[in-house]
Amino acid sequence: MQRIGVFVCHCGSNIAATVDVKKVVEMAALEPGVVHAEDYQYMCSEAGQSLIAKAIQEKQLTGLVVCSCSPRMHETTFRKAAERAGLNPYMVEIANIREHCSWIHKDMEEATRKAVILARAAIAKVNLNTPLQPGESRVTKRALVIGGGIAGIQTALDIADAGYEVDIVEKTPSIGGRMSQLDKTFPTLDCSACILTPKMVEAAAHERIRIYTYSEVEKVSGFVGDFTVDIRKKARSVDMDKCTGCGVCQEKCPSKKTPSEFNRGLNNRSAIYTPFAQAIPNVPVIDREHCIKFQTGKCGVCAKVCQAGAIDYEQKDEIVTEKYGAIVVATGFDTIKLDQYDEYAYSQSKDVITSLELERIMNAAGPTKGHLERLSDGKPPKEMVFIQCVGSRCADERGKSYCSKICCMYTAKHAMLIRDKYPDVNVTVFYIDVRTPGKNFDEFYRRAVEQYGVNYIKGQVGKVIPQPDGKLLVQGVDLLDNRRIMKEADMVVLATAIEPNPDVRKIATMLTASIDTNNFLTEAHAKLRPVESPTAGIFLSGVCQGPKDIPETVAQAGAAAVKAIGLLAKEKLTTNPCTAKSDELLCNGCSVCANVCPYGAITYEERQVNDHGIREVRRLAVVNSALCQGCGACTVACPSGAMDLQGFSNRQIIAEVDAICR
Amino acid sequence: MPMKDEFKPKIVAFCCNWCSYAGADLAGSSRLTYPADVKIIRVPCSCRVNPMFILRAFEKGADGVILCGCHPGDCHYSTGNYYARRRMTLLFSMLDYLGVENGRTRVEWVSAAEGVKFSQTMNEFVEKIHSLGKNVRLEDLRCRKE
Amino acid sequence: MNREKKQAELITEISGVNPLKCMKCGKCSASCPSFEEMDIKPHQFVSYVANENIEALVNSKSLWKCLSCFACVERCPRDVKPGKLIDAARQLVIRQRGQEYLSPDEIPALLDPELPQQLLVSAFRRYRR
Amino acid sequence: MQEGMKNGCAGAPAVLLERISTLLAEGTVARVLGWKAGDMAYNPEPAYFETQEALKDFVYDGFCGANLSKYMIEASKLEGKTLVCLKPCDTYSFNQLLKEHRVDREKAYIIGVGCGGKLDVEQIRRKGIKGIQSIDGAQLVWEESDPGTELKGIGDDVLTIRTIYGEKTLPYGEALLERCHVCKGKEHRVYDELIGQSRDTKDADRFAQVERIEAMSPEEKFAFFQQELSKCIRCNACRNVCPACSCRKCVFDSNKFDSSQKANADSFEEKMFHIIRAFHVAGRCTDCGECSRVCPQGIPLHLFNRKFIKDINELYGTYQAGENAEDKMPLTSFDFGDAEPGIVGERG
Amino acid sequence: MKYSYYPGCTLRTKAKALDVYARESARLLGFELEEIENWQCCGGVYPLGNDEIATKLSSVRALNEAKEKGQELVTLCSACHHVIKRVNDDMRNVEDIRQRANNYMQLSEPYAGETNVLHYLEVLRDRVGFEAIKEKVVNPLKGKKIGAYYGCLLLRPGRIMAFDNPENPTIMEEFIRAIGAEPVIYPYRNECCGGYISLKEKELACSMCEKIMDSAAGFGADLLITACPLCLYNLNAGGNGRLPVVYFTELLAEALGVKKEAGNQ
Repeated sequence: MQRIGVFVCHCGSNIAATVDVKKVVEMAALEPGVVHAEDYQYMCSEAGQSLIAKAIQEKQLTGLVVCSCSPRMHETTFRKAAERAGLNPYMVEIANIREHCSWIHKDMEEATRKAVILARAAIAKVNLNTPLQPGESRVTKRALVIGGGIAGIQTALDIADAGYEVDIVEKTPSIGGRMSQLDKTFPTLDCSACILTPKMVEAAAHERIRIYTYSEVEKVSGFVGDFTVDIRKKARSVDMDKCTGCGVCQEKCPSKKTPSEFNRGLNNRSAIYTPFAQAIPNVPVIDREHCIKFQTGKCGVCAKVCQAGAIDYEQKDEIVTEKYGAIVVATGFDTIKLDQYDEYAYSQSKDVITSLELERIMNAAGPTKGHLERLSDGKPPKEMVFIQCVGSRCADERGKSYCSKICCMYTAKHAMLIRDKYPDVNVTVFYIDVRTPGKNFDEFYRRAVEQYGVNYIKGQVGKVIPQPDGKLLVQGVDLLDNRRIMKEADMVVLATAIEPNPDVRKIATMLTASIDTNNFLTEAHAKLRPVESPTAGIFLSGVCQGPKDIPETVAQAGAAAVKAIGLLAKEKLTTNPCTAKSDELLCNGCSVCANVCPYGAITYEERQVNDHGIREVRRLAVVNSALCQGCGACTVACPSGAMDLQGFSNRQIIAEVDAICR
Repeated sequence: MPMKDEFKPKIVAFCCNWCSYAGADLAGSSRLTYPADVKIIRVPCSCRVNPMFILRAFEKGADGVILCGCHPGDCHYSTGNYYARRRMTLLFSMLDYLGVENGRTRVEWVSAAEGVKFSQTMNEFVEKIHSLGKNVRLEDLRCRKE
Repeated sequence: MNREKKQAELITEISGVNPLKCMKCGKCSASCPSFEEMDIKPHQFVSYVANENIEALVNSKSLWKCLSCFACVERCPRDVKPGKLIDAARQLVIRQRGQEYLSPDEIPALLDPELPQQLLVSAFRRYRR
Repeated sequence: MQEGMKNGCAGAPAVLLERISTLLAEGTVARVLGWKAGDMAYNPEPAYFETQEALKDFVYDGFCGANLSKYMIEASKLEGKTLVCLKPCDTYSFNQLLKEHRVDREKAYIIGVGCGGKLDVEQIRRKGIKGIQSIDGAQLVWEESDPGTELKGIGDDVLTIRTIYGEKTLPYGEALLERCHVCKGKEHRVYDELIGQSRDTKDADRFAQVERIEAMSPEEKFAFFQQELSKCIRCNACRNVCPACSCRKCVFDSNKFDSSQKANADSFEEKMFHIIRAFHVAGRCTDCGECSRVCPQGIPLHLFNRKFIKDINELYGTYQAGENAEDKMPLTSFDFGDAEPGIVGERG
Repeated sequence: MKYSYYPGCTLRTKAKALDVYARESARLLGFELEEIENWQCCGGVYPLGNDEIATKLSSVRALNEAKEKGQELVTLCSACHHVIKRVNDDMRNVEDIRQRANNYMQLSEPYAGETNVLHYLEVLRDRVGFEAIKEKVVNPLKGKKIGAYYGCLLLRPGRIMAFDNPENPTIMEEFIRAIGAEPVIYPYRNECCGGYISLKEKELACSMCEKIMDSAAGFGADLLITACPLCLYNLNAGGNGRLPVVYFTELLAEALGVKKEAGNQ
């Protein structure tokens, strides 16, 4: 018989205001096996934990039930406390009387009744608990960073500087990401390339960083500390070792009609290309879809002009398999497609552009060499209109429900830069709300208005009406004085909502990392574990977790690196002892369990057993506890009940069911 | 005024640790209410739920049993919920075949981010059980307290 | 419960619109072709209903200026659909008071030889019970 | 055909008996698993034969419905090969056991025996024929041609039944086991050699009974099963005969679920037992119908298994357990686009 | 191929042209419009009140008749199309409306939105195909610059009408290309013509129609086409006469060379 102690937490008033904790203590004390029950203000506090330790020792407790917040919050805390007091940590169960009770029920009597039942269920379970010993698994001292934008680069640099090997896998031909497409950055107006390029170079030169560009993660298996990852290195058609990056091939390439991804399709690139001048590695790739040689078999100009003989039309995709201890996701974002927002005439006029396109136009290396001009006729604009919240903050399926967070600031930046460089251009911003939380952010926005004379009008635009003369009539309303605005503009810039990179779904599935309804990766805890995925060993860096600006991204990238370093620094990981185990006397050896095991953790062996005097050789299931992750699929597939899950055994769950239905 | 003989259904909710239990936690921290009749049992994955558990609950007097897990494709263990989906579909079909109202059992996929969905689902389910009334068909009568 | 509160509830019920979803962006007003003709502007319909200021709303000439062109319904980012609110307010007037914006006596003067049937039918639906 | 078997039993076709006898004599097999006469004409029972001498009791006639494949679990542990006679439907069970590593193919010498439909004495009794002394017409008549050829239909075959009240007759087709009316086919799925011919007995839709129940109102369904299951005495005959129910120890006999029960204490328990039993064999049950055949209370237990089979066929694609020893079983596989459990309510 | 056909009140009176050209062209293109028996007027506007049932019943009746015949239901007039498609969406998705409408109707089998509603243009695009039409054109309207006037009712609300992109539609432009002319895209093609307001507020409707005409003319159109009798009326009455306005079916018949046959009817 167990000797169980029950500890009921008030959680200040979080629990005690709706649950009569004294009553819970009183009722719990009547349950079989319970020899001690008490309540306390904050059970998770040091004082609360020492109460528990004291009771364990004084009452020789063999099991604990803590009635408190969610086990996802403090199960570990209490298990560690029990361990320090000499009790096996797996003899502790939590009754969640906060998230599942006090916070959602209003009636005290009802909530108390439920709390008592939840306590009973936990007590019934602990009565059947057995001490479990965690195993150990090794840690591969290498990290994988998926995505080579500023988030991925920063994370990789921090991990590498701490002394660990890091691989970056980047889908495009160069690292750099979205930041490399930006012209200036708010709120200090630094040149984006000036601050990013050194980091790119540093990453490329770092002795502990390997960069796989033009590559994608293909398959992930394993678990925290011991992931095995297949990386597909797409055929570049250029030998990385031979290429000198002279650029002659790009110059001579006769196929120059492919819209440049880097310049957002505003101009064209050659079929053999590097996305931009500072690309790292400075080795071009052949876009086979647009290459004349690959499409027709005739051409081969690049191979002819290449002095280094680096062009290799025969190159094939290559799969590299690597082991990693930790994986950081830094897949970033893209802007949404605007075909559902054609009231803004994006597809009808070349002079309606997205903010990211404006970045390229403003950039000296961009399609207009940094001159602000209309893409339709190359004329400089006199009137510019910015429309905010295009596709953000939407309740319908056309857009995104969230605020994209960066648009208010970059719009102020654009407005300011234009007014600064072209003082004769009038700039009008249509906004719903201006959101500028951040250091020096509101000051920045106010400067745009007060110092640079940017005209902010409150009210979302209804329609952009292209005029026969090429002007754009912006139909809006000034909500503050109920006035219709019909503004004639030369260019309209849409602050287009951002969304997670569409590939992230596929990656999340491979990593079994959860994703929210907007395709942002979910963090383990919204406040306390913001850079970790709930899946152990997976960390989140940058916009893949939620909209962020550059400083926030860099901060989070560093935080993700620290978490990954914390993992890599460990020699061994303790493994979850809640794994499946087969009862050899009941096992039929039928293989049904192995058929459903996602980890290949079940094998079979012929072994002699002694079944109540009958000695015979039987085919028996054996669980590899290092591979088993404890899902329990096998336990239900097993018809004889031989397979059971430690910590969530059949009898334990049935005891909980019985206690709840009692 | 005290309500006489007010039906207080017993409802067991099995929630997978990674998505639905976290979704229930989120419902809690967002203060999204649902009736206290629902009691949650934490399991590692929806595929841990044995039909035996569900029948046992009914045997012991439960009026409804709901199983919540990660959305298909999002299982923490990759594939657990796919097995659970087949198992529960067949089990529910069998219960229906035996004349048990099929509203008493339900499977819902609730992610860690879907606190709202969790609370909505529970509210709907409790309402459904109210409309079906006390479960007398499956119960082991000895378990009933009179 | 006072009369206006009741009417406000009736309007939300008939329209199926939840005024609380509005984020006051003004896109409805920015889209409305009749904006200049209206005394109460489309984006204000929502707050009139939310604040139970129904008397003013039902007496507004905006009720008869809305074209039911659904531009506001289509473009509303919050799925509020101000057009449905104004339609419900119009229903309230037509149904409850027996007030009609169009009387059969007026019609002969309004007709011309090309006028399609459809115009009369829809005007009748809009303006009369 | 042999004459003079005890109790008026029909014996076995000579061609089969001769071949078995030879194989035993040659030492190809160490023993024979077949049937021997019971105490009455209509209840031959499974039996081992280890000598040629013993084979005089060997029977294979219309009443040999018993599926011998399950016995091969134990036989696989014995020294030497066991010759086993399997009817076409029995081979499905054998395959399934093979898939689950419960029988050893190397230890089995399978003679696929022809089947012309097996008889059910309960059907005879149900026709009001009581006090049965002996039955004529259950013996098998195999032509001297290839085992592959199919015999003509049951046609006018008639059983002549001597009872204490005099002689009665009954068309053969009216005395068949339920499972023979919905026969899966006369093809043996696994064998070493085939002896004897089969004939087609299928004259009913396999799922008609299930469909009839599905069409009932919940109240009618409940009443139907309540009525049937209340007869259950938990004798475990169904479990013991079922080739899929071959656990070393049944969950209902172990303490793994706190579910150990011997006899029904309340109406729920037999439901729980039968639902779980059907669930445990779902996707593995070959629909051999042994459960219903042996139930002393006449409960149509196959209706549970067949419901699962029908659902599996409809939801996950047609599947026949035991058709081969390789296919993935429906409950240990899945499809990304599988129906949601809510479909149960939607189908009405 | 046979379709159930709901002409609507105006196509029997003032907009006969819209109807006859459509039928004649259909014959040539190999489909038939089978008029619904005893159809009743759709009411001209979709009743926006959630609680209105009676005003939706005439649409349900037509929809149900098409269902019983196992045909898709084709409409021509934008208003009829709008009303019937939306009522059908209600019958499909709004349980309360479905239940109450069925209670009124007492049909042998309840109607739950089974019928597919198509606009004549959708038939041309999705069933016949513009490529196939192009092949049948005998008098391509070469050199004609045509502005498509969509109005509101065909396009909005986009999610329910599912006719085309409500802010950047292409179906009429594709149609114009198919009959050999050149489409002119202008921003007012999906702005309202004033609709029924023209009965009592002529000036307001006029100012709207003028904007539409000016915009289309500004972008070089020399002709407007429409599918709606009320749009046609408003544009002609209030649109300062800058551009002629015709039904799209008239041009179709002309291009297919059956205009005369239709005219004789």
